[in-house]
Amino acid sequence: MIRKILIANRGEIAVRVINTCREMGITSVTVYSEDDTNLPHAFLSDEAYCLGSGALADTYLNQDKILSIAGQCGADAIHPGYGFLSENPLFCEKVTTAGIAFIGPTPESMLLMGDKITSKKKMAEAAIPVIPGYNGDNQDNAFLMGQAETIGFPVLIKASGGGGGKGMRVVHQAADFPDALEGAKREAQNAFSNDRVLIEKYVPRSRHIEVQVFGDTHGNYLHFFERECSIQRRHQKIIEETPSPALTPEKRAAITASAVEVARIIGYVGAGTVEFIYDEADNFYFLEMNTRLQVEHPVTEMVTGFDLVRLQIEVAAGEALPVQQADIRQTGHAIEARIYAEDPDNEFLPTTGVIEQIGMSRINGVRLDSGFCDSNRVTINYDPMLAKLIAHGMTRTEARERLLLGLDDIPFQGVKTNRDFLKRVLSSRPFNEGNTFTTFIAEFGSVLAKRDYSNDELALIIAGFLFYEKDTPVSADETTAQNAWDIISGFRNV
Amino acid sequence: MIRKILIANRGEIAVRVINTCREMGITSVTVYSEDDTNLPHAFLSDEAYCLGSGALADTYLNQDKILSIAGQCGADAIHPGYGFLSENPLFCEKVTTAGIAFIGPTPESMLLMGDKITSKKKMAEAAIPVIPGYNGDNQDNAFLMGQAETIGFPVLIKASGGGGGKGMRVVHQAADFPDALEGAKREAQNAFSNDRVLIEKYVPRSRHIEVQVFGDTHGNYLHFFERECSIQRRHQKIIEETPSPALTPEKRAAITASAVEVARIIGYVGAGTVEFIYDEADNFYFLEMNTRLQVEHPVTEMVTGFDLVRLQIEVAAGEALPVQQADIRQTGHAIEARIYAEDPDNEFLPTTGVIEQIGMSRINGVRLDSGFCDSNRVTINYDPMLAKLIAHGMTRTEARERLLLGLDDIPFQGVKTNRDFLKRVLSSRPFNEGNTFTTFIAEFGSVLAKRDYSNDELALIIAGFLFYEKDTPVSADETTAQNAWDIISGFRNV
Amino acid sequence: MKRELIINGKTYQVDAVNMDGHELSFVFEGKDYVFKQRKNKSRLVITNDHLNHVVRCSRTARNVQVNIGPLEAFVELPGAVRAKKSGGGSGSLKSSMPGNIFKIFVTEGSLVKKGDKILILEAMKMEHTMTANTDGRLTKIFYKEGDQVEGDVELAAITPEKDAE
Amino acid sequence: MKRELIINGKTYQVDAVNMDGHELSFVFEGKDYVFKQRKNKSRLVITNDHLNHVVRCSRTARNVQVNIGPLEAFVELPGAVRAKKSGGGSGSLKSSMPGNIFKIFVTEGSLVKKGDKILILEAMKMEHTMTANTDGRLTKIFYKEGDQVEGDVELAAITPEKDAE
Repeated sequence: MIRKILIANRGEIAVRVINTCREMGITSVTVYSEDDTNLPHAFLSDEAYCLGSGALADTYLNQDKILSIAGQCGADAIHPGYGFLSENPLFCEKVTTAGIAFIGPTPESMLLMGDKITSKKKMAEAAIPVIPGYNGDNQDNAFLMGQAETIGFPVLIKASGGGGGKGMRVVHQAADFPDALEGAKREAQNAFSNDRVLIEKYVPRSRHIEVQVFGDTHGNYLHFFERECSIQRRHQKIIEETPSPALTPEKRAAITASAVEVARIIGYVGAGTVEFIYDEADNFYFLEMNTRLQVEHPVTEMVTGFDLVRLQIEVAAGEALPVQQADIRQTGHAIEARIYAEDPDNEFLPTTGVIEQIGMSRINGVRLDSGFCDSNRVTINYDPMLAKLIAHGMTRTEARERLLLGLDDIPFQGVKTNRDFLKRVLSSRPFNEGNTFTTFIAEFGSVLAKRDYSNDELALIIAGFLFYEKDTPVSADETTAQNAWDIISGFRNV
Repeated sequence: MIRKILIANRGEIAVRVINTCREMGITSVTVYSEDDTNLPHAFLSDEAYCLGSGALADTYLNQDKILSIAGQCGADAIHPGYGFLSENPLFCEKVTTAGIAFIGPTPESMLLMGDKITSKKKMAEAAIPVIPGYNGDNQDNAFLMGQAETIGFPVLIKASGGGGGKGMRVVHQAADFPDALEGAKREAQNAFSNDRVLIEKYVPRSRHIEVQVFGDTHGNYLHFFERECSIQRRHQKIIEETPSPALTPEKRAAITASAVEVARIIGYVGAGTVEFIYDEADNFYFLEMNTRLQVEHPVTEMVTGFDLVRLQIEVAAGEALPVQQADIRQTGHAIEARIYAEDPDNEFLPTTGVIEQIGMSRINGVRLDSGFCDSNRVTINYDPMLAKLIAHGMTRTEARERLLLGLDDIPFQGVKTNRDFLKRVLSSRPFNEGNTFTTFIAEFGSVLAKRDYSNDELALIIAGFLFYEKDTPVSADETTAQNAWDIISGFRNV
Repeated sequence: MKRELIINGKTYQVDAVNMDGHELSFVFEGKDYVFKQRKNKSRLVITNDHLNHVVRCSRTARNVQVNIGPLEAFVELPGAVRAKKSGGGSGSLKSSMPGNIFKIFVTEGSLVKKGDKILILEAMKMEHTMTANTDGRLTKIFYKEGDQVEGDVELAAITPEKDAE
Repeated sequence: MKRELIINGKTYQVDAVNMDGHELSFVFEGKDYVFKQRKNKSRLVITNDHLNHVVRCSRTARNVQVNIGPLEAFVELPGAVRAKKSGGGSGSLKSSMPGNIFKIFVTEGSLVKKGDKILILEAMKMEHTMTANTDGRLTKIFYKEGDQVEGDVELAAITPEKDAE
């Protein structure tokens, strides 16, 4: 029985876990860096400990500090969220050695799936289709170049040790390979403290389809259907949905069966996601398995009705999965949009600032998972994802329309975000038609361009501004601009 | 095709209809009394018209004014919400005569079901079980007394013309009958401009179970399963749920079939609710049919996934119901709690004030339908219902726990409400066990008593108050109290 | 510093109240308490040891409403307390709710018995009959039919009399 | 009154602006507009004819962000406009995002060609390489490796030269 959980993460995923703890009557304990003192995860939990300030290695990645807090507060389990320490087998081992349950798979599963080499080998042996590529120990630049030529361009360079688009490069011709390799290795080193990369065949027009699986310690393996996450920028997902508009019932049965087989082969325990590349000829290839909860898990929750964090906790407590495969059904359709602090009109580069007004949606079937609340500061020190808005409807069209309206309701004022860009994607014809490939944004760039406002729309904006200005005099000559900035900065240390 | 809807109502139901209009791309037009200028229904719609001030007859019940606004703005349909003009056959006729679609049934259905006399007669003829009672034209006090004695005490006196607990009295013995009759008639006259009453057998320990039905103009009749609404105070529902914990699959099939039969017999068009009394021996009796959307419709929406307002609009546009009976399923469980401005510790009498902070829930599967927003004033001129909080879960327990947490998240500060009482009901053992009869509150009064706080809890409250007081000096000597009151009152006319 | 607070209608003594910057300490029912404050704009979070408590307070005419998780309390304002204490005596009839005086049954000066109907209040289309809370003489009615009143205000005064029969 | 407003980077003229209590009128692109205000605490609703528009505005360092239903606009503050105009010339290299100066490839005084790598900015564990936007001499680098910078600030100055080859 788990009574107290330390959540070793921050932002929206920490809040997500707090919420389920609250529903289950479990005491939640969070940790926060000094920068994050005013973020919701620092105060919505039952109990919170400050990790001090400094680099990630000193705060959210500081294994010893986190373990010592877990001991101090008497936590009987640790939830690692995603990212950070969630796929670190050493940390997982330290946790279990300390007599604390780790809410996630075994270190063996992490090790196997964390390095893409052995995982693909093992999957190929078990007759799961895999993508051609080189996953070897030899990391010599010239050798890797040779491997790329053997596989045939275009190829994808990927960090062995991580995800999230960091340390990843598409290379279309041999001449670009050396620079791309160098950049990928450096990013990989910074992000994951491991510069090892793998090379694989790049399938230009493909879909990213993944399957949510679950295992328990009683030998049960279930799937909770697929998610399609093809809409990506910089190899990072921005819109995810379930069901996939590409799958027929037969293909759905095949891909979910493959995913459950992957979990079974490795005796997987907890929540995991098996990712596939799905090409235009309806072939699918095993890509990798993420041994943790995914960012996009809410679409699965809305369509199946299950709380995946609750299931994670129950499995970690040694309970059997409380459901049979036949009881898990897809009802309606759900789409998630990730709100990033970034500027789509400036190569999607990150932005910073103080969130003045998030807003809130009144549309039914809409869920906001946010790591921030009003007057929080967004800095360059952490991931630029601010929140996720997820909409459920009886049909894909209804979910899409609800998500579009929901996005209008949450302007996240104060920081430039990708919100308007997400709306352009969701209201585009190719998205509407399910013409969703990982090349979507490049392919349909012209369709996604910002439209100009009409004169009547501009007049409305002008009127809104002038009324606002009447009650809140605004100007930005050197002095007042400086003052305004000071006031804003002041929040940081309050 | 309906492109513009005038919503002839206020508060949460007007906002509810606005939301679906928004999803369907239909222009919403609202009307508001001067008192209601700052309420959400006055500004969340696309277009709004002031009805002036004065009695209800001059504002929300002013048929001519509303019809003239509908003409002025070019509405092609009117949604009456519930209450007000929603069950007024004359208004319905005026609307259709003006060439505007009325989103509701025909005047004939309203007339039939609006007067409880003919409706029960008709149902009895069609072999639908009805409750024994007197529904005649003879309204002579002595004659009614005689009827009550024939039926046998306890009896229920009810206004023929309306609902909501107004003009309703339970009478346990003949001696109390004259006073009760007089009070019921006077309340009925005030509320519905019609003092006609009916007498029926009062079944002391019974459940209130109702079935959501829908008809269209193509001869299709569907049900969307049942709702149990047994938890009532002053004959008014405060907690509703679906599925009913009392129904076996066989009983569910029987009661829903009866309800569909009622709709079919009268050729019903649109959304309607067939109410039954369900006794301890599992017999059910037709009580009445409400020819409009019900307050508690959201629980049905959450469990079936259908937007009932959307279906109402589609049916009013002449479309066939877009679904077959077999496609309508109950998934999980939903419970609604009605937040009233009233004092449960003072006989549930109404309260007034300014809502300073509503709050908002972070719990998944929780929906707030509110007619108010922060800094709105609650007056004695309208119904004391402020909002409804509805929670959905995979099981009744999950829905109940989510609703309890959700209620903690929305304190509705500034006005005394029944929120804490609702929590006591929801967390009581009899409710948990589904021991839900209309006598619930009287029967389990001792279980529902407010508990005292522990010293540690009091210390926390003291600390919260002292920190608040530090930044916001508070005192209420004659002068400042008067000032505070003035400040609050001032909002009214802003 | 000592404080007397009326919380949900009951009076409590708080001793050794000391506010030092963001730290508050006091003694309550013989136990020491220390709380710290973490405030950002209008949001108030207080902690004791490492326990988080989000505090929401709103001022109404007579109270400060305090909500902390599932706890809800109405803390009376010092002035309001005094005003209440100086209010009408045991024979006074106070409005049960805000509303309109719909009907008055008795006239000033008449004798009434406990339980006699004095008047009907009406609010939100609902009636509430107010009855005499003691035997006595109805010395004063402060309102007339049609008047609108707040909740908990004195509507009429009844003076108990020996010969009230 | 005339007003010049820069909305989403474009400059617009607004004529005959007149604010009379809760009523605003102006002429825009030859058309007359009249709006009324309905304000309650921090909520701003404006109407023209009977059409409702809920307006949300927030001030950032350089803009007022205006959201009205699906419309989003950044209206530049008058002072910020001037500051921008007086900013660096065509050969200046501005930060593409807020971040840390991770690496600098060139030294002050050296000749660069358009497209040459100047430095790498790093934010949120992501690198962005900044390249020269013109041929010329790198006359000044305003920061050193490890410095943290805001977005859109001048990092380096490049002076175009005739002999820059």
